Amino acid sequence: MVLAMSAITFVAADTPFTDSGNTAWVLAAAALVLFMTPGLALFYGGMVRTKSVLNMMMMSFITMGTVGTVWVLWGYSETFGNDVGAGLLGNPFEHFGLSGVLDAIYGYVPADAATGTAAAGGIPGGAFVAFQVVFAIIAVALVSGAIADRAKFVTWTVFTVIWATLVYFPAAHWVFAFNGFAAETGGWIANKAEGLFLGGAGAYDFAGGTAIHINAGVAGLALAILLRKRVGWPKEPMRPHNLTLVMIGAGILWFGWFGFNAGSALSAGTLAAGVWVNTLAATCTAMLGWLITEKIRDGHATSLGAASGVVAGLVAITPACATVSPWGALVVGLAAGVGCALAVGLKFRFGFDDSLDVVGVHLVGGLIGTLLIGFLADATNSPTGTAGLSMNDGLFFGGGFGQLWSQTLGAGAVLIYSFVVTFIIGWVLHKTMGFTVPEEDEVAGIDLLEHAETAYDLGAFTGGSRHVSSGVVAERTRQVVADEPSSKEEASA
Amino acid sequence: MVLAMSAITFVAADTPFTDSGNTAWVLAAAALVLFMTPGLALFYGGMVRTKSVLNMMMMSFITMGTVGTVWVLWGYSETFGNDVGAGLLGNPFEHFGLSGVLDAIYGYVPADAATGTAAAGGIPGGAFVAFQVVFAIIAVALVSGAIADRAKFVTWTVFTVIWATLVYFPAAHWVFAFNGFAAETGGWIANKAEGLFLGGAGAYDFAGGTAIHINAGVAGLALAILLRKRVGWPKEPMRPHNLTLVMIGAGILWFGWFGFNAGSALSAGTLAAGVWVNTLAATCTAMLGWLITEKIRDGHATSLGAASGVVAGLVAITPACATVSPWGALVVGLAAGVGCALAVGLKFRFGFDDSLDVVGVHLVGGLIGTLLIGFLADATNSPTGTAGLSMNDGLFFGGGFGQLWSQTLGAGAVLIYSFVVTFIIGWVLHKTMGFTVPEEDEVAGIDLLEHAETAYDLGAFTGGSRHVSSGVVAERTRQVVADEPSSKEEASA
Amino acid sequence: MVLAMSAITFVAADTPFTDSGNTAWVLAAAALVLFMTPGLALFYGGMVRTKSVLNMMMMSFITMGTVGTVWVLWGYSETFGNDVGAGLLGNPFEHFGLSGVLDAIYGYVPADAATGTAAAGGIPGGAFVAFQVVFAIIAVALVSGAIADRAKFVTWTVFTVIWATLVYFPAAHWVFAFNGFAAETGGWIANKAEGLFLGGAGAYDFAGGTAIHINAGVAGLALAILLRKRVGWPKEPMRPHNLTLVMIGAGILWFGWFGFNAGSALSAGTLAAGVWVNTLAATCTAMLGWLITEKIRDGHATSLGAASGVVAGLVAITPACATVSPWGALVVGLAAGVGCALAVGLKFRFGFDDSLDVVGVHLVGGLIGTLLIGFLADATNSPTGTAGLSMNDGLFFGGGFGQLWSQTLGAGAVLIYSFVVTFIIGWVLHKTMGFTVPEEDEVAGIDLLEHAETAYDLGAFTGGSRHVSSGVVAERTRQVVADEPSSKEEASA
Amino acid sequence: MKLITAIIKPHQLDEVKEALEAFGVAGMTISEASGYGRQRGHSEVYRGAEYTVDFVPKVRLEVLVDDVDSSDVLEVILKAAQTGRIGDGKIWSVPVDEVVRVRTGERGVDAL
Amino acid sequence: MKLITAIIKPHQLDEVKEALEAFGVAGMTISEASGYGRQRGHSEVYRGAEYTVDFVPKVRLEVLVDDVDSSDVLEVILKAAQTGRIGDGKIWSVPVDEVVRVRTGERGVDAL
Amino acid sequence: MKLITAIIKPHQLDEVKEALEAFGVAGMTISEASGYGRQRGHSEVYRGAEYTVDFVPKVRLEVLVDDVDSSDVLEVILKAAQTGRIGDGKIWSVPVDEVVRVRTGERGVDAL
Ligand SMILES: Nc1ncnc2c1ncn2[C@@H]1O[C@H](COP(=O)(O)OP(=O)(O)O)[C@@H](O)[C@H]1O
Ligand SMILES: Nc1ncnc2c1ncn2[C@@H]1O[C@H](COP(=O)(O)OP(=O)(O)O)[C@@H](O)[C@H]1O
Ligand SMILES: Nc1ncnc2c1ncn2[C@@H]1O[C@H](COP(=O)(O)OP(=O)(O)O)[C@@H](O)[C@H]1O
Repeated sequence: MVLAMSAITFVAADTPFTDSGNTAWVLAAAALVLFMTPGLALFYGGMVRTKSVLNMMMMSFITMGTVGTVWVLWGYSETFGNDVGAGLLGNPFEHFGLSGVLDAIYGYVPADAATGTAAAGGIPGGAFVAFQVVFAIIAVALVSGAIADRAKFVTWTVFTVIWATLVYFPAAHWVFAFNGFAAETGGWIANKAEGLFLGGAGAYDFAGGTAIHINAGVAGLALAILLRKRVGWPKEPMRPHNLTLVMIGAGILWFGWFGFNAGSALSAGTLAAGVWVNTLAATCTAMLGWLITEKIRDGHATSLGAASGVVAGLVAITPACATVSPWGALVVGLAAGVGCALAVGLKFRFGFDDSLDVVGVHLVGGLIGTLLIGFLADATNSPTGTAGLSMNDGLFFGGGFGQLWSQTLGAGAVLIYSFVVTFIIGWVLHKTMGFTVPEEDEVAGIDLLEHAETAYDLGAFTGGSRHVSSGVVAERTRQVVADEPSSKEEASA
Repeated sequence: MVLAMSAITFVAADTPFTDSGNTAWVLAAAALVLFMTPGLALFYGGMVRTKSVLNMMMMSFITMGTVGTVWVLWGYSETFGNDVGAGLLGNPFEHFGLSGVLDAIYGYVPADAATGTAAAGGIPGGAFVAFQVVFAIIAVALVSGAIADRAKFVTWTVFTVIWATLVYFPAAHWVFAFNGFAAETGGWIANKAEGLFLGGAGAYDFAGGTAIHINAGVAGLALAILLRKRVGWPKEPMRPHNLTLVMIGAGILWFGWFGFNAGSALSAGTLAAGVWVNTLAATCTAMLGWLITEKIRDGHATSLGAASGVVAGLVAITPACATVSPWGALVVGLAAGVGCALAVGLKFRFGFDDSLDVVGVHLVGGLIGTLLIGFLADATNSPTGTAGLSMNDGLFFGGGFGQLWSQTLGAGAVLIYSFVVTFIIGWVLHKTMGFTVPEEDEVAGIDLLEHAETAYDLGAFTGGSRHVSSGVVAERTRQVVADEPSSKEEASA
Repeated sequence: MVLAMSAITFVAADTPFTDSGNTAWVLAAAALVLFMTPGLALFYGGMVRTKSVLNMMMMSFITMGTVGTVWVLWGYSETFGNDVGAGLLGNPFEHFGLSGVLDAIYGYVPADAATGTAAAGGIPGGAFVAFQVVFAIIAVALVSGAIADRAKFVTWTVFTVIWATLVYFPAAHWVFAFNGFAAETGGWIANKAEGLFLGGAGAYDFAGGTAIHINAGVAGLALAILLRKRVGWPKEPMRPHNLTLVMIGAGILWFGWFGFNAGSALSAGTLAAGVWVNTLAATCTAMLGWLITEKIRDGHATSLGAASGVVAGLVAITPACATVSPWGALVVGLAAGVGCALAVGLKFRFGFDDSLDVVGVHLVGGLIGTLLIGFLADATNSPTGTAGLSMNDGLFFGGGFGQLWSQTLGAGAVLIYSFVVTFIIGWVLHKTMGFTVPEEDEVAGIDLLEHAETAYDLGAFTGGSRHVSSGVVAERTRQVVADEPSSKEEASA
Repeated sequence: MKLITAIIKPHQLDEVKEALEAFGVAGMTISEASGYGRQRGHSEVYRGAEYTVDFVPKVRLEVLVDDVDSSDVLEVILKAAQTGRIGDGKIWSVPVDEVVRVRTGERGVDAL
Repeated sequence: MKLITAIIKPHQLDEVKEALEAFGVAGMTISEASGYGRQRGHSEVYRGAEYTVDFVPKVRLEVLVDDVDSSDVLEVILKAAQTGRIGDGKIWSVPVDEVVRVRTGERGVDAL
Repeated sequence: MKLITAIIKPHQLDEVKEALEAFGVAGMTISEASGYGRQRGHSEVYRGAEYTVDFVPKVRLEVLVDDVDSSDVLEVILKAAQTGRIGDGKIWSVPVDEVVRVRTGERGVDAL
């Protein structure tokens, strides 16, 4: 959010009005971010094996259904309602069902005539709700990559609701809820928190490096540790079944991420434009960094590497996009590309089956971006600076260790909170509902056993019926796969 | 359209000007809706068998070509030109070739200072043309799902032109042409039609539940009844050949639909923002509703079900998105998800081969959304209400049966008109050009016989030539497949 | 650019400010254009054989990485920095690393009260940087289609940097850098160039028909001539391996192109709206034109033809979209559809292996669009005219040969410059690094040999391990494929 | 023991399968194949360039049968697979030395 | 010379391959197949319509062996492929008249 | 009657097909296969993890021939398929008891 700049005071305008340009951009940005979750479904779906692509995509899609619903009910209110104390949680009942939100106008800030900067905000409450819900959705969906191929679908569905409620909404409140924006009092990381240990300066996290990427990354780690490994891992090779899907997914993510980052300005002006540029710059060098690392280490630059580098760069620049200069963005990207390319090997060393490298990309990338702000924050040449807003300098620009310390605390708080609570949620669900499918179901294919579908039927046979089938189209009267355990058991062979 | 609110009077501003923010949003929304038709091509294409995916996609693509061209020539004028009488049709010659449109400014409405609502409109004529043409395109393309795998391509091409001209443009005129917006007098459903049987109140159809979904859905029904069934249906199973395409398509549709619905506000303010939120809310519960229905009935929640639920929810909220509250949107979505999941079985009961469930999803979903407005219209908490515009309440909010009656009449009128005229068009084309391909062509694969292509060549053989081929790259001098009927006949075996 | 209209004088406003609506549209448009390059990757990727789809996509993706980085460093400055003399090149050091750009506001033009036209511009420097970088990226990526399946990846990577620097940035400077917009003095084609042979009138190229399509098209020709043909070409048939990818790619390109063209207005008003409409109109008739040509010549209308027609129409309308009327756009599209459909056969006649028809589509389409402006420019009914800006009429509208001559010179200058310099760059790289992979690598599959990957693993076997493999997941310690030439050689068999 | 192999049109598979089941054959193995013969292939066209496909899709069906059943089974397949049009395919039988059921190790007729 | 053909579960392929290698068999050819037998197929559901798949995926493995090795090789495959569950597959052997190595033209045992 | 089966490199298929046509063989059936032998597979790398593929793609070609033609046909395939590099494949022939053309029910040589 533009509002991540601690220096801003929100002025309640005499006659608040919506700025149609800012609103247009936020609505477009919200749609862009919404599109990222199907993009993620493809990115993840292409990386698993043929027999589990649908389940992988369904983990993203169901998250859209559950978190979207929950957001309308209590999620928005829990995140952006008035703080119930100590900056830890918004009041979940204040705007239950979005009551009193659609007719509000948020974030009115007068234009700065001196710099020609457009006013931030002046957007309807509904636009803010829209922009924030898609963040919540993708944050939760990201976690699923760590437990590919083996999670019980119904348990995952329940998990999305609980995790959003107990982990994401609080963390988003901490980081994104600025005093005086959507509510009087907001979260402790976002705001000056004199009494707390941050010592007076909020951590900078423009678009969600902590609340989203570190949060989801470490939650993925908790689940990967908790759940059994995939059958055969790490001995058996599990290659991506369709890299064209991965590339489409990466393309959509990249596209949508401009909404994610530049939309977080909640305005269409100098700030958003600078963020756009930084977002691109970091992605470019991250891709190059990942590919060069691969070329040196493995001898080849791969397409999976390019796609991964793009995502790593986007993750890392997310918190930093408003507070570093274009030069800084090039550096953040490069660091993330190289760093994450090296980090994806960690799971083999430590033996946790983080199937699609949520840890290696999102946790590590999120940490790189969040911490590098402490070094590279540039009050003069960053989008924030050029937009005429004040901010602190980082270590390399003479700002000392202050901001670095804030960044570390912010990142650490989210990291520890998320890991602990996620682990507990996962553990309880595992003990009660079970979190993994039987190994033989996984082997036979989770798509088939959990969803009664298979992704592809590309047989060249031009006949009306596929040669391996002889089915009856009829309304189902019984539950074939589930009713016949023997067939299931046999199918697994 | 924002303009669906019967209470609005359009003020011709003293000095009309374009609002760059509103225009930015409408242009972006138009691009989003344009993207929906390729999305539909994927959604539909993934659901058919390998041998007909290209034909299925081509039915959408060619519609873009024909309807786009026709729109520029006479479609816009027929829809939004001055009414030629009784609210039934715009004057197709008034703006032939878009003459006199690009330099106009439409829909100027002064800002409501009291509520801070942005002015609606203030958009150039070209933006309105752009936004409306993509509606026309997708309305026509939707129909194709009912006649998958068996329609003669050239006949479909002709059908798109005739159906747009005789069915869609009139229906869109009825529903979308508001007096005083783009022309002096508009269509009978949109406007207060004292003299007509609507009895004074227009039906609410914000973004096209009647003109688009009921219309296309019932047209699909007419064609599905008229055309022969697919060979083997319903005995032979015909499973989707590529569910990843279906999921990509659903993702694109979802993304684009925010342009469809929120863009229909023709402004970027409180109304558009509220519509955006409602559009998401309904989609989420519709997905959940469909999946729960499947889980209970069939034992599994499927990815095809999730994708279908998303589309069902989007269809149902389309007419209702501006006139129900977020709570109402959750209900509309749930009803559509459950209702459409049950409705897709009807074709087996009644024996019409609506191949991709255009009836079950678009007709039923459109009816659910259109009629539920009569119950759930909420003048206080809907986007329309929060934007400071007046509207009627529905039955559940104390508004009585008035609006429900209007909704029923509006829906019924479009339904009957479209069914009858579509049936006649289809019948004439069938008798003259023939509407279906020979059964043996369908069996051999409509892609091959109608388009001389096959979709995939994924053979693992790494040689320069595919093992099953030995071709000559040359400019074609003859028409191989068509010239050799024997080969065609044999290929069908 | 709106600024392509030579009559505009850029006024430095007393108090420049950003127009949030215009900025919103430019930021959204920049994202749309960014999305086009992954779209291109799919469009191209679907057209090659299974064994080289990843390499094809990687050529687009790496271009995003390299050109994006280079743009931030010196590309922007070389294109839009102050001209260093004779309109040939911007000063590459002026804005090195984007210094002094993010806090600028560009293109402020006061609103024309008389016509109600929105002010052009009023956009932050960063938005202009964003919009232009995505143009640079796709211009370079387009070239790759001409050398599919056989280019050494590292050489291509180097080529993208050199070609952008020596060919694209200069050409973009000529065509897009208007005096007084981003810098005092700009390029020679864009501006009135009294002293030069253009004789007083700039060529009209609204969104890059010369700088991008003619440029990339002729560069593709140079490389196709320079590099060896694909093994087996033209004797062996090389069919597209996945037409659904081609269709997705075409859909994304179409979607993104509205950002490309209408975004070039750098404002959201009458001009942008008219451009949007023209862009659609031309695409529709181009698709129809291509399909009719196919139907007559080959007997079938194909999906590849539809996708190709769409792209041909988009290419041709790119330069012309602001200066022709909707009628003119229908004509430009039709001409491009038919013309390009016929032109793709040329490579067989002349024997150059322009694998994916960069010449037939982009060079020919770019020329058609650029030259037709000379005939069809319509000062009254074009978007430029309806937006109240002055421009010349074309031959058919009484404007004489003047504009046609300017168009010819502009197109010819870019064509010759690009061909010559590209050939030299290609030749030097070929002699030094080598530009093609060994024939046996191409035969075995460039994906495997250059990237150590294969795109698909769709085997139906539901086991944990693919039947044709038995691998060890381990961090790589050696470079298997590269270290073992014998295995490479054998793999090629 | 005999191994009867049939190359048939993909379309006829269901019919053949049902006929074999009706006859009492308990198992079979099939795989995708492509055939070349009197039946013509087809042409595809990509950007005006013709692409000829000479081979047509077939199903390859293998059934192990006892010697005494072999000619009956062949007859059953023949009847079920026949459409009378070019490209109906071939059926042949070869002698088999030994058959084993993997699950149990049973040999010969018991293994079927 | 014998040709030993085995229809096995895809899962057991690695094990069989390793066992054959250990035994000293230098080469083999495999292909995808689908089997029908005692082992049941499965059902898929698309928009509430059931789609029954009768055939289950199998691997078809072919090994040419010298007459003397043939029963040993059969035994090796049998052991490696066995899981004891329905659907483990079949192995059979047929007599071969002639074998040639394409690269060298070598015949008989030398060709293996 | 003999059934000649050849495992060849996919690349050589066109050549073999043309050679067989030239020799006068009117039909054949092919299918995709994967081979294991002296020829090495390859490695792929995904996010730094190596993935070894042991089997290499091959084409499996089957031709039914009259006894008298069998050694000639074998020779024709041998010559057309040979590249001299490792992995060229194998050809073998097995005796066939009976051949039927499905369309007509013709038997023996007439069925070819
Ligand atoms: N000599 C042969 N050896 C092996 N398979 C053959 C042979 N001849 C034909 N076939 C197979 O039989 C199929 C049908 O043969 P074809 O000549 O097209 O028709 P028909 O058998 O009706 O005369 C071919 O597609 C091929 O798969
Ligand atoms: N008569 C047969 N001829 C050819 N293949 C057979 C035959 N019977 C079974 N098979 C193959 O063997 C596989 C396993 O057979 P099945 O009856 O399912 O189990 P089991 O062999 O354990 O009794 C089948 O899937 C099929 O591929
Ligand atoms: N014993 C065997 N049984 C069946 N197929 C074999 C056998 N040995 C080799 N093959 C097949 O022949 C192919 C070539 O064999 P390979 O040993 O790689 O080369 P070469 O035959 O040139 O020595 C293998 O890929 C495999 O498909």
